[in-house]
Amino acid sequence: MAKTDFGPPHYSTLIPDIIKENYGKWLYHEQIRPGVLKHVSETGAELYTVRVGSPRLASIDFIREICEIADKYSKGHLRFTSRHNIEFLLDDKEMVEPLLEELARRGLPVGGTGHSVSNIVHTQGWVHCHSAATDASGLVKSLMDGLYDYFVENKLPNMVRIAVACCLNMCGAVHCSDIAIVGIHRKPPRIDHEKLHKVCEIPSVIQSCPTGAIKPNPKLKSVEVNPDKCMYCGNCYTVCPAMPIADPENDGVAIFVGGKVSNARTAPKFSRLAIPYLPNNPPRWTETVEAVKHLLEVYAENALPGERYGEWIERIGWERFFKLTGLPFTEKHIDDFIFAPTTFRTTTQFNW
Amino acid sequence: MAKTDFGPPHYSTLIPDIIKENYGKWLYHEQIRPGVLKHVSETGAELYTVRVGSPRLASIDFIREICEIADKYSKGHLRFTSRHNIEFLLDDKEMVEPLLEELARRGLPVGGTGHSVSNIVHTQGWVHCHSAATDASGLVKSLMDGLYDYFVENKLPNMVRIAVACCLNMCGAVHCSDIAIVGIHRKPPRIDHEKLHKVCEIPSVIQSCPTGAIKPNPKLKSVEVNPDKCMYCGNCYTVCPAMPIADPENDGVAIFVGGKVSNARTAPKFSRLAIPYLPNNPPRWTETVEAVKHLLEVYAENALPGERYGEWIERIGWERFFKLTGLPFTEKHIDDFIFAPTTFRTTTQFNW
Amino acid sequence: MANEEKKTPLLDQLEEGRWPSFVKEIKKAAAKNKKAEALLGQLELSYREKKVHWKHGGIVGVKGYGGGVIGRYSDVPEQFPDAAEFHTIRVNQPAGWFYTTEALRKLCDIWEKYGSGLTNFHGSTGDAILLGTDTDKLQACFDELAEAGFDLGGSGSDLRTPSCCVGPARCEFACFDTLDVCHEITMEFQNELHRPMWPYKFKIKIAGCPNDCVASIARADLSVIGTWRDEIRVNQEEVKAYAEAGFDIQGMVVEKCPKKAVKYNPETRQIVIDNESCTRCMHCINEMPRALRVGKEGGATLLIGAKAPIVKSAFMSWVIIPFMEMKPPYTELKDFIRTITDWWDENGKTRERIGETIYRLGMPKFLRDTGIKPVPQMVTAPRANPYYFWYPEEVK
Amino acid sequence: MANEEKKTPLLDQLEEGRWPSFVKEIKKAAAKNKKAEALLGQLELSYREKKVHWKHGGIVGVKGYGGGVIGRYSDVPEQFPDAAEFHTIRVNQPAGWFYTTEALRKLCDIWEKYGSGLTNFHGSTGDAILLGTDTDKLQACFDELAEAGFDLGGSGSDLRTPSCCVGPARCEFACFDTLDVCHEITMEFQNELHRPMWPYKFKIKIAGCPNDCVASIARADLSVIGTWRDEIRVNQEEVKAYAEAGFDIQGMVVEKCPKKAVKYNPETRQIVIDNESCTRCMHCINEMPRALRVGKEGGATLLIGAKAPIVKSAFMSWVIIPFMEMKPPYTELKDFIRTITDWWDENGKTRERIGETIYRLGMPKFLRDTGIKPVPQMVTAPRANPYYFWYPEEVK
Repeated sequence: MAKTDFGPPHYSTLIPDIIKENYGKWLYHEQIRPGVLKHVSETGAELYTVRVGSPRLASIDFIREICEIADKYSKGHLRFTSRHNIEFLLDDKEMVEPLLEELARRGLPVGGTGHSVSNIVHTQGWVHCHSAATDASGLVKSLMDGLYDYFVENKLPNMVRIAVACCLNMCGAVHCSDIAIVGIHRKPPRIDHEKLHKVCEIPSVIQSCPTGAIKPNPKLKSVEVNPDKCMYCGNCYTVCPAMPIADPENDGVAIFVGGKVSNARTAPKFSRLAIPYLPNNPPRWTETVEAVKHLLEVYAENALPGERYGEWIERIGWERFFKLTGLPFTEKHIDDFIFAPTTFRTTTQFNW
Repeated sequence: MAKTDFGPPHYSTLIPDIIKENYGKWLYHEQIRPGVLKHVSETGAELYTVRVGSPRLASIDFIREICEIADKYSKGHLRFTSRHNIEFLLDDKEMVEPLLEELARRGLPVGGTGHSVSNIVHTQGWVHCHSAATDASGLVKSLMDGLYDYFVENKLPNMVRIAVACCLNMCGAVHCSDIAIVGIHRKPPRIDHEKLHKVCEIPSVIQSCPTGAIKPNPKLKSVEVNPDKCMYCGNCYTVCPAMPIADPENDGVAIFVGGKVSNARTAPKFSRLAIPYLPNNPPRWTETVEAVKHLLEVYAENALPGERYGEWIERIGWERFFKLTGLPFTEKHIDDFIFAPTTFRTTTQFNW
Repeated sequence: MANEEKKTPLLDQLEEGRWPSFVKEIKKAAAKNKKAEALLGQLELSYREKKVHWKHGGIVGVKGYGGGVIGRYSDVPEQFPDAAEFHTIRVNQPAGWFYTTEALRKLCDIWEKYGSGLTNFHGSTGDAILLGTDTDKLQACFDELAEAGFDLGGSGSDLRTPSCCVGPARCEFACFDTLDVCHEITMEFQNELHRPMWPYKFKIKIAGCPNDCVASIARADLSVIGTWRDEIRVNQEEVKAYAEAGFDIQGMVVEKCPKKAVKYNPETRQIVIDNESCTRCMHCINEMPRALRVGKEGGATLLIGAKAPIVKSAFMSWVIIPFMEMKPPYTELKDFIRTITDWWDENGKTRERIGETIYRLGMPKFLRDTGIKPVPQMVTAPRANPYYFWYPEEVK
Repeated sequence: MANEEKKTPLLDQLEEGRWPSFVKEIKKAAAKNKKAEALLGQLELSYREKKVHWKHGGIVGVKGYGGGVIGRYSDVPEQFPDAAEFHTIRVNQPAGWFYTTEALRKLCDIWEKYGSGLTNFHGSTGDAILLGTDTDKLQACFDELAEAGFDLGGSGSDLRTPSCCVGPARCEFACFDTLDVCHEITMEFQNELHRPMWPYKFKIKIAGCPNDCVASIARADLSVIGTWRDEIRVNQEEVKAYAEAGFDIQGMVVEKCPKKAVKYNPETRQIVIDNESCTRCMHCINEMPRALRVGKEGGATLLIGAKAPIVKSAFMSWVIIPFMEMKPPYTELKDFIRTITDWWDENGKTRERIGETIYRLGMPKFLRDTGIKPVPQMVTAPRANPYYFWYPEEVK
């Protein structure tokens, strides 16, 4: 009988000595340059962290390559961040420059700290998910190529967190990101009436619909979708494979902006709709990359130092956001779901 | 055939000459003393307004009495405000003092301007409404006796608008008042099954329930109320007299605070639950009067100059409001209706 | 009468105190009128029993009208036969609630003749309220009111009597002529006002500036609130005068401006307003009315959908037209009212206010159906969910 | 292999550019592994057709576990037989995502033997993700992982693998030991983590301070976020140093404090913090980490209910316990997790996250059932509607 439920390795067996010795004793930190942090302990110890962007979808060759680097510069220790970055943890300041040189030689980008665009949190997309309305890896690769300078430099008013979700399930904190890109469908699912009653539980299918658009069709032992109520979330497909919704002609992405998770200064915020639709244009998603760059540039030009994306918009108002970005404001931007009235402007206070 | 649809008298036939002459030409105003305003026109004309509290429920004797005053001091002209105050409109400064003396002799309170408690907007209550859970006139009379000094003086950080509604229909802007007192029931309606199908439309009854607590009872040609879902709004009684809900033992009032309608400085705000229940205690509603006085006093002591009730609470936070007032915070204060999640604290920012 | 009075020990306690007493008022009327006397008795009973004693109203009215009269019946008519019927007449108030004593006395005389002698100046809809008469007196009472120039207000599922603030008649903040708009709209929609035919009530309230002294944003299905498109007018001499009088311009105005749009130079004693950032909240103007005035290019912001909590929660009205000129004959406003009430009439369920109909069917559908242009001013923020619709013509 | 590569003209374009290329990674794996090669081909097909080519997963797994493996099948197996089965293994990451190269190489060796050679470090749940293997290799793969000390993470309707920020291992802001809490909770709830038996998934994320670097407030059904009950520690010498270095304390700290709780005296170059008004938003500490530190009396605020938009909208988690001490063995936290998940297990519908169950049944009922004390910190404001319940014992 194989052993079970033994849990993950204990972190204490994996952290470097300098961390063991200074655990809980850190006094302050500073960014020496983009991608390089220095943490100083009460004991006087100094820890240097070098942050490196990864492609997220990595081969074991890549993992072995970073192990090789870690053996050479950080005594065989490293960690990952919640945004798929690799961090080399150095107790020797002298090793920082040689490490940076080696990373540059190997083409690995150093950055993602301070007022930068960090690595993009994303989902599996066409690489490994059945409900993807767009690819995630290709879109993110294209985006990060376009935003490379924002990763390796600190030239924004504050950090900008970007996330990509390949469908409305929005795995990852996509709904609270400075810029969020979400794969969307735009037509109701097709129903395979022959197959449906064999592979799906009809009550679960009906319950899966946020807008009550699905009704039973007892005659066919199947269901019907009301096209006037369906807003293509794909949740029915998630619970019932007989309701495919993927549509190469009409699928694409939407862009939401202004979210954050941090409680720093202002409360966490949801991302809100900026661009309702851009086409899926693999392999380079040119329209999407350009749109995100534009959104970043307008923010960089107009926000005050220290303002997060959503804080900037809240200060100037969404009416000026749409004016400054030149994006059209449409009926689609106006909420019509459960909490819609709480987004309506119940005051005469606004800008022209 | 009687004439119809001729509409109200034209205001131009009812306004005093000084207003006719300076219509749209007013330059600025100031409060000379509580209850007395001076408006200055581009033409140099000066209009003096003396504001007087009324009992709202007034006999024609009372109306004739104020007509007599108006004839004597304001050339037979007067107006009413949206808060049931009477305003005498004087074009002669010299008449102000004599008018004030006459009003004092007659026991009519002058005030309600500036940083005061103005007259209370209220509903009919037991005097003339079929769905009243409390009386309004008696409650308001008791309140205004208790708050008299706040009407005739300016001793608050800003104006305080109080409203009373005798049931959850909340006629009047009760839901956006600095302090709102609302008559409430606390037990589900009783159903007169014999009578119901004769006098009520069952689908309307079912639809009238905000929480879906009413179901048809086809056997009795009547309806059933789910006591776990009913929150005693009384809307079913409004559409169906066979579902009486009035209950002398359990009816009473709730107090909401912090609302406003003005767009000045901050956006309009809803009033929010402070005290879930106080008993109906006619004729003087002592507990309610004491509670409102206490709410006013805590505000007067703690708010900054110029802060409306709700602005004060927003600055200090509701957690401190409950601490300062000593009011208990209960599960009833936490919303569980449609927009509840938008009131939940989705941040770690709060005070202990 | 003396005996009657002793019968109201609870209400008698409300004759005391400094605030004018409604009980004294009822007693004054009761001294001359049996209906008022019966009301006094029934109210005392309510105070004793802590319970209301009115029943649902039946349909009562006057010829040619569907509304304007609220039927009210006692549920203890055997005890108070004179209060068995106790109907209310809603009298459409003049715009701005201005009266001559002559007009008021006429109302009093008519009400002395036909009713209890009790009134509200005014009810919360805005009408003058005549409280307590019998079914068989309604027509004659109305005929005399008509003779005196007073028409009925709204009640039931109709346009309720529009009301407005004092506006240009006495307020320097008025951005348009609220009284004229109120009167014109009232006259234009007499049929909708007097003949209930909509899903539910519809209120219009008209405020001359964002201070909104008629609470339109809380109460009106259509709120018409004054605003301006140009710049706040500044009289720097008067700014100086405020400063010299010791008024704390920095603390009370600059620091409280929600958009940080006011700058004050304590040396020159002048202020500068960034009108592009200003959201016209009135704060600085309210604080310094002698120095600051609303802009010259006045008009109104239209907001839609306010209502009390029942059924779907209280709503405040929200921006639907950021700016509309308010020039006679107000054709644009009248057309707009027709457009939105037609849509609601077609789409609303019984007892559903327009705000609830829009909530149920969605602002996007409402805008699409009515042809109103979506603008960011309608919302404080765009949707946070990705649940929006695509129409067949938008997709392949 | 040369022929295969020419077959991916679209993906080849993603080998260009400065950012590390996932296509290069797939190709590296494909050079040694047929499953990776098949993936490359199928992905090119998706790029050509703009369409995903994976099917819903069947139930696959390893002995003794209900979750931890995600079944994945190609919908074009005839074209890419080696991708016909392409299951994912979720490996429970060590707290804080710390590794030795020795541990990582072990994972690589095992995955070279049993899988495609493709991985994610890490997936968005926190686990290390091993992408692409066959059903018949799962058990052997797991056995070797177990041998190497690596257990499976969560999937399906179970406790998902808890994750935490770097905490006291490398951050001066940590208000408690996030790594220890994460590890202890993971160990305590191994059964719930490995055997789906709840209405839906349940995520726990643990952040050491309100900066919330693991996005717990957006993503976790239970967010454990560090905070403190005492005062911000101020080092006035370092404040002076910031001022001398030209840092704009007034502009960047004082004026941006959301509660106006920081005062700075430019003459003495000292700051004073009003800790009663402070809501511990981290802003001043983030700006001046050398001068300001979180309080000594650390612990956590617990928040409940976050989730993505489907079904009822996205929720952020909200305060449920304003302050809990975080001291080993974390009994209070463990009991709390049992209390809330028991309630949800009893009351939740299938595929309903705990936040949605609470929304459907109401916070008052949830609090009443679980015995959690209502406190004002749970809300930003009390209810605006008068729709609250009274229980039989509260009325007559």
